[in-house]
Amino acid sequence: MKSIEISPSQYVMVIDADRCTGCGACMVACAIENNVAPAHPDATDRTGVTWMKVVKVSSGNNGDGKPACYLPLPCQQCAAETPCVTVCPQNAVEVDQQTGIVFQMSQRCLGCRYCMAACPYHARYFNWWDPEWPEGMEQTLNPDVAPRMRGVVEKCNFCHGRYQAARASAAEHGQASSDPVTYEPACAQACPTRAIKFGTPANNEQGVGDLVHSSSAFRLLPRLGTEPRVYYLSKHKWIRQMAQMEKETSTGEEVHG
Amino acid sequence: MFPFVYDFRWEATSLIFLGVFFAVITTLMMMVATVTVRSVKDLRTRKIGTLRWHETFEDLPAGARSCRFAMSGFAPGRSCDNFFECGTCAVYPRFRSLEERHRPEDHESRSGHGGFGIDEKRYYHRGHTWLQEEEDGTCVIGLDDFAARLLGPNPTYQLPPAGSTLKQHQPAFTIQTGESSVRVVSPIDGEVLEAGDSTRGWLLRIRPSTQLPHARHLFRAGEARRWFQAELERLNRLVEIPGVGATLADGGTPVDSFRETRPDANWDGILGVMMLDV
Amino acid sequence: MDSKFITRGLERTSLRNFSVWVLFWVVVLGFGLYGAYLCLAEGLNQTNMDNRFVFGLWIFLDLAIIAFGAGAFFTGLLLYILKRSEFTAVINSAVVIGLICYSGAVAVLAIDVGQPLRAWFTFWHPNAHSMLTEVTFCISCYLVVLAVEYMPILLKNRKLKERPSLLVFQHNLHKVIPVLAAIGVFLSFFHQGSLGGLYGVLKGRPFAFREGFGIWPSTFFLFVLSAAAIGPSFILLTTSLVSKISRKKLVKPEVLQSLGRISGWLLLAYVLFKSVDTLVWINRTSPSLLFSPYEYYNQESFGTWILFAEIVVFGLVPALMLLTRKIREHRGWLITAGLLACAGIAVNRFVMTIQTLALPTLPFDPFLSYIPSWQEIATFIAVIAYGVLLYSFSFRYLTLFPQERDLNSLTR
Amino acid sequence: MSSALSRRNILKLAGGSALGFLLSPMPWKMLDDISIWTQNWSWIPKLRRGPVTHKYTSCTLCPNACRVNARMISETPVSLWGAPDPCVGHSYLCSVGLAGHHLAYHPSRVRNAHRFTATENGISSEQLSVEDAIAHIAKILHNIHVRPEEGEFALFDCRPHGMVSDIQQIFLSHVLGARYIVPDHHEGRFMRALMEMTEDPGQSYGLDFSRTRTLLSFGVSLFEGWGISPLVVEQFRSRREEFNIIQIDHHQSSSSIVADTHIAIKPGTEMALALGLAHVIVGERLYDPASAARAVDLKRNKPFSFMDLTRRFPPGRVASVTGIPEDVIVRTAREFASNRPATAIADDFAPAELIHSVWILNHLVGATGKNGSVVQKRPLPQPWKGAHRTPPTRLRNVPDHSLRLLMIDASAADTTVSWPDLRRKMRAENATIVLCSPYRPKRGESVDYLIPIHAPYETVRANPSGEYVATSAFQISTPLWSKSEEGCETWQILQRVVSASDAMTKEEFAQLEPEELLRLQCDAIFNSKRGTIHHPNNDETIPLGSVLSSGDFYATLMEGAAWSDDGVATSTNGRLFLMGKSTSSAQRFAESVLAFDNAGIDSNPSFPLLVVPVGEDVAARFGHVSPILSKIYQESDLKPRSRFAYLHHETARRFKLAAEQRVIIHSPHGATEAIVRCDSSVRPDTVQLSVSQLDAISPTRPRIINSYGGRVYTDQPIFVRIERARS
Repeated sequence: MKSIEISPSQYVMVIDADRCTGCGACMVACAIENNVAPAHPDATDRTGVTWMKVVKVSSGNNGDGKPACYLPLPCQQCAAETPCVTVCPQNAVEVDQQTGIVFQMSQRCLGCRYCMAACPYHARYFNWWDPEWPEGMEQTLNPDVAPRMRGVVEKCNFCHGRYQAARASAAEHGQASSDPVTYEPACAQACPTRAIKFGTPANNEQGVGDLVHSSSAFRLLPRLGTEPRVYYLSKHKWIRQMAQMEKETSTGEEVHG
Repeated sequence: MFPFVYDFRWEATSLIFLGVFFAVITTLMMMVATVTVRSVKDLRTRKIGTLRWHETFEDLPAGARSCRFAMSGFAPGRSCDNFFECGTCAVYPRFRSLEERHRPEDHESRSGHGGFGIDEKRYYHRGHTWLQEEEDGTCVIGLDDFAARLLGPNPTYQLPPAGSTLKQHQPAFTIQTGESSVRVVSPIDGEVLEAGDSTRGWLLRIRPSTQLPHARHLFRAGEARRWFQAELERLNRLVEIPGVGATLADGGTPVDSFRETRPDANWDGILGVMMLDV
Repeated sequence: MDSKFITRGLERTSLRNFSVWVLFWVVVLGFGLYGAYLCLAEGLNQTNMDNRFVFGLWIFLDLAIIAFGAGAFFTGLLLYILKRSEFTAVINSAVVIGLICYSGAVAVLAIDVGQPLRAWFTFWHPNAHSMLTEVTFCISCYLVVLAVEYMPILLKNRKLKERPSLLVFQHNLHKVIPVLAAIGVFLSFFHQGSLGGLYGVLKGRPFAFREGFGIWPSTFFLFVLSAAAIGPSFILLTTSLVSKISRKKLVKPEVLQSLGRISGWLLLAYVLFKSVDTLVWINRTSPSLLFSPYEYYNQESFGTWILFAEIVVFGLVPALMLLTRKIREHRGWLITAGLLACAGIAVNRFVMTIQTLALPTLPFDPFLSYIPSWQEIATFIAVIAYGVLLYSFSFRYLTLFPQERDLNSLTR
Repeated sequence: MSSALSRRNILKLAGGSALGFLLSPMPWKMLDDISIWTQNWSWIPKLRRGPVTHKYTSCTLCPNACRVNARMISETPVSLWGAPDPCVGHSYLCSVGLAGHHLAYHPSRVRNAHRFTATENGISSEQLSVEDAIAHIAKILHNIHVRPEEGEFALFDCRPHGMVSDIQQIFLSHVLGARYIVPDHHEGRFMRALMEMTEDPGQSYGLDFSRTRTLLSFGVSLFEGWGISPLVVEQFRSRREEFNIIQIDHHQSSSSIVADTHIAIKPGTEMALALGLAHVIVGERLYDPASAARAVDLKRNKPFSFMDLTRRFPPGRVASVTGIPEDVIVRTAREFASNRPATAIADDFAPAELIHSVWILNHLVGATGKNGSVVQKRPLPQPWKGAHRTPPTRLRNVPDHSLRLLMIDASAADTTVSWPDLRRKMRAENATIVLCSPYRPKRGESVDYLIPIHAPYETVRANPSGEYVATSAFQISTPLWSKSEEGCETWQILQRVVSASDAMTKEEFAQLEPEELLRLQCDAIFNSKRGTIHHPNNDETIPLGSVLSSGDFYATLMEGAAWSDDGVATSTNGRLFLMGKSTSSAQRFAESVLAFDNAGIDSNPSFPLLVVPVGEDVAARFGHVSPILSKIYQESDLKPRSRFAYLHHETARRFKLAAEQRVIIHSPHGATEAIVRCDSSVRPDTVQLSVSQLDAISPTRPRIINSYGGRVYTDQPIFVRIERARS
């Protein structure tokens, strides 16, 4: 059921579930990089904004020596029939054909949240509150990413700000705008155990080109045909089966995340 | 949305979709436009009177619109769809000839019926007015007994001045009684010569623009009787009048004023519905 | 007092009673509007929706009342295009109800989106592939159509028609109503369908996803059919309710019965198609996505009973009731059947919206629950109050039921 | 005027104007403006522009002193990242460190001195200048000086570490009767325990995992918090395959999830397991002969002989005590002893006997004194070598109600002080507590004066590396903002207070500036002529000898370079004392083991469940961290939450409880409320509770190993029963 239909010049992310310690550094780095505001006092795990969200999945049984694991869940950047693109009533979601990044134009979003209903990975987040930073902290915002306002949807875009910075400097070095540039999203940079790899299979940065073909590689809900650009690695059978909805072993899981 | 708007998608789906949308919008706008234009034209061409009569006719309850031949039993349950213009009615001649063949007695005079004086010299109109031809060729218009009983004692009349023209089925004058006022439609086209009052037995003297015998939409004699009967039944459906049941049965004298008998009824409504002013 | 405004020959309750009634509903409306205001001013954090339960009470409300409002287009279809003249008796009421339902739905949608001021972006940058775009366009167009259709009814008011200009306008407008009805049918067909498509296309929600024909999932057609089926029933219900409250005979019983009969046939057809669709979904669509349909129903809150209720209790049963002459001619049973039918569609819309969102998609997701906040409920109530008020005024000062004058005496 | 103002005309006018309006450009302009307006709300912060620069410094939030690469936009940090750092040996930041630059803007940050006075309706605070505050405090100190019977003056150092603590001790030694108080528990206890078991007392030790093949962790949080974890993570990241982690843990912590093997153990029986493993190793002669030879008391029979003790813990018995299958115990022992270099570790706050037993294991497999395991190191060269210092007093050893004036140095962002304990030490009436902190006191912290000090990265700070690193290292945490005037360092406030009151017996470095202090430290290192300097800019390492002057050295450090000591050849012939060097310590150990042996851990039938304490969102609740950590602690369920009680499904079924149900948890000491969460990773005979719930049900205050690690220890096991709360 594994079909790699992703153009090798587009970016993929490979997350090693066996290396994730659930420390949450990626979540914090992501929020800082992309100017996501700290939570409103009333926000919960269901109303917060976490482009990158790490969840703890436990197998319920003693899944071959690994009873539980952590799964970091960024936007899966679906390559085929991207669910959020077709449903948006006003073309506020676009797929960059060159990079394959699914980009949310929050400035055009009217907040109907249809895309969130459409997303099988629940990787999209709605701004239930106005973004607010403590007095003075707004000075430390990242100048490369525009903050969003209340009432719009936002999500991970593989640190598009960083991509554009990389693209700009590449142009300065006379690189053609067609060939992919090398950069690393904040979560990958922050991960203490290097569980997150990022790059294009063509250039095989951080070995992603080989990893996506490795026997322990899998993707979430492959049967939906969305061809996610985020791959996961695990040596543990139950994790792979659970993620791909091959039910037999993955009974009675529960999650905190 | 428009080709020149940023990020317009030149793809079939988009074009079809927007095409349909704009088609709908244009149709809607064109319709509203035509309606407005027509209305302005109508207002200009002063057809407003006829138009109002047509609207009124449409608004009449079904019971008020039954065909005269329905009453005579030749076209049971038939209701008029020609605004009471029997003169131009397609079915009129056929039923008329039938009637004359089978009901000759309809056309001989009778003293009256059910206490309603029916004068065979008079022509009766569905608005509860009568017309009577004088020797000098002019006509006088009055209210029939039924109307009198509906209106009750001493109503006040606002009659048009001499010289004003009357149009058939269009308001001729207004009667005020109690808190309610009702417009009485003219039975025929013509010109007002003189305004009378209740004491002289008639309300308007007019010069009709057609001879009465040719005014087919008016009732005479037996037909009028049947009509009165129908009207009584209709009134009775609106409000139960004690004694009227008997009247219908044996032709005894009904009460002088319906109002007194049933003060609890909505007489304004009844007046409007009975006298074609809704 | 205001009798000069009431159509002659109609008997209405005293102004005092009416004012009391109106006052009550105005107070309710005020409360509701306050809740709605909070959602607009403070933002949607006032609701109990969240990133996983992105839609709630409001979307359910929209889908339901738009289905109920379908009576307007369907009666129009019967009367003006299929020339079933007996339905003149209810067309006016149907139009008013349609207007209420659609304007209410649009109002709620405007509160439901996070950035109402950008609502027009949908028109500016439309995405023709999105069902929601279709819905937005069609509903807003149809709302205009309904407003125009409401015009002649309004202008027939006793005082208004005194003005010659309004009279002729109304007169000419009345002539083109059939065209409007045709447009209405066209638009309704599409947006009722698209409302179904809204969830049917969501491959990411295997519980709602359906295969279909061309770009339209089967729910598209099911929604059209169910809406058409439910429209007459809802008119039947409202008419009976109004005549109960106003203690008047409004239409001849035959009219209601033939409404019921039509509703019955369509409902039967709907139930058949729905069953087929469900079977296909259970045996092919869902398994092909590796989602076992039986797991949808092993949640404590939503068992298979809901499926049974939707298709049999609130579907097949009322359909058969409405198709049995004996039951139809008994007023009480007729209304019961109508109620069941409406409930059935409500359940269907509930399942499509709320249950779909409650069910997990990712294998490690929990089953979610959601209880609307008081602000959401208030907004819901505001729509109802608004509807009651608009209908009350229309009923008092306009002629919604032409047959009423022939069926009632004019005694107080 | 012929045309009267009729309604018709008005209508005409209205209609006309409406039409005209539509045809005018106005409505379209309005649409445009609205769209623009809705796209930049006025209250959405504007982004600052400016040149991007990078600045190297080091993180002072915990003793690990991680190297930091700060991304600066026009002299303001916008993000912090880990930088390669051979001294500490890793190059990443934890979630808290990543947001360190937010701390200057923490919501509870204060910029002025405050005086708090208790009134009938709560506590009222009044602002005053730092000078006035110091004057007030000086007066009190003066009174103490004149009338000692009034009570004592003391400084409470929340994190005794490095040079600043050192100078504070020296300084206090010149203030008559002044105490220097340190917390009951802090880092390094595990390493210091080694002193009791090795020969040469002068040496201190560090951990070097660079070659370790097997790591046997007795419930240490390997991937979070400080202490050992950065060293572990570095190996995990660079050579994960040959780095075999065995985690012994009573619940499925993040460490046990990621470890190669997770051995689920009954809480409180870790020592039995350690001795059980020793039993197997000795019994099967798996120990390293060299170190066996060094271990003086391995065989020889003495009072409380080692053999006697281990003989009491055969695998079978240990299995029944710990709830671990016998074969697992044996297999683990063999793996640990054979797959070497191997190291066993325990937490600083683990029971003393457990730490001791763990060291025994290390001795047996020859970890001690072996490169790639437990290595010797030299301490950081210190200025003022011979200077007289006030000896530190642990908080629990301070006599109750003895303190008249207490100054608290809360410059470490993570400090978790037991406020009730502090209060108990203060005199009943007119006692004064002075809090030196960048932040407003939290609820329940009743202080009299608050004097603002610098937040992290606001001033230059000495930043020696932690206890565990293999070789001593030193960095300077250089400020990220151009020096802000208000606020200074605790020891400076101390100086000003003391010199303002004439309590000082000896005028010495009275008015030192932080820079001068650092220069002194740099001189000390420079004069030692040892070690190397690593510079992040060009990522190259040069010997200290090649630096010309102490000034240059200081300048390089200010640029973000780090100094690290040379490794020392660890002596492999020093004797080892498995039972402890002194008879007293051997006796203490033996007794505690025997005590455990006799008692075991009993469960009371009316309180059937054993509490597994976890440290949920400790950082967010007890320390000061960036509000952005809400992503972890509030906006996701990643960490255990304080309001939940985590149960295994079976346990829930056994007590007829359902998920999301409100329950009351009773212990012999009290009760607390919680919501049930089912989690198959919790042991069936335990309930997992967060530390903030423990206060109500535990007889003694639980110890938090460090805020970010989230490890919690209780002095004795807590047994509870759970009942459904009636609503």
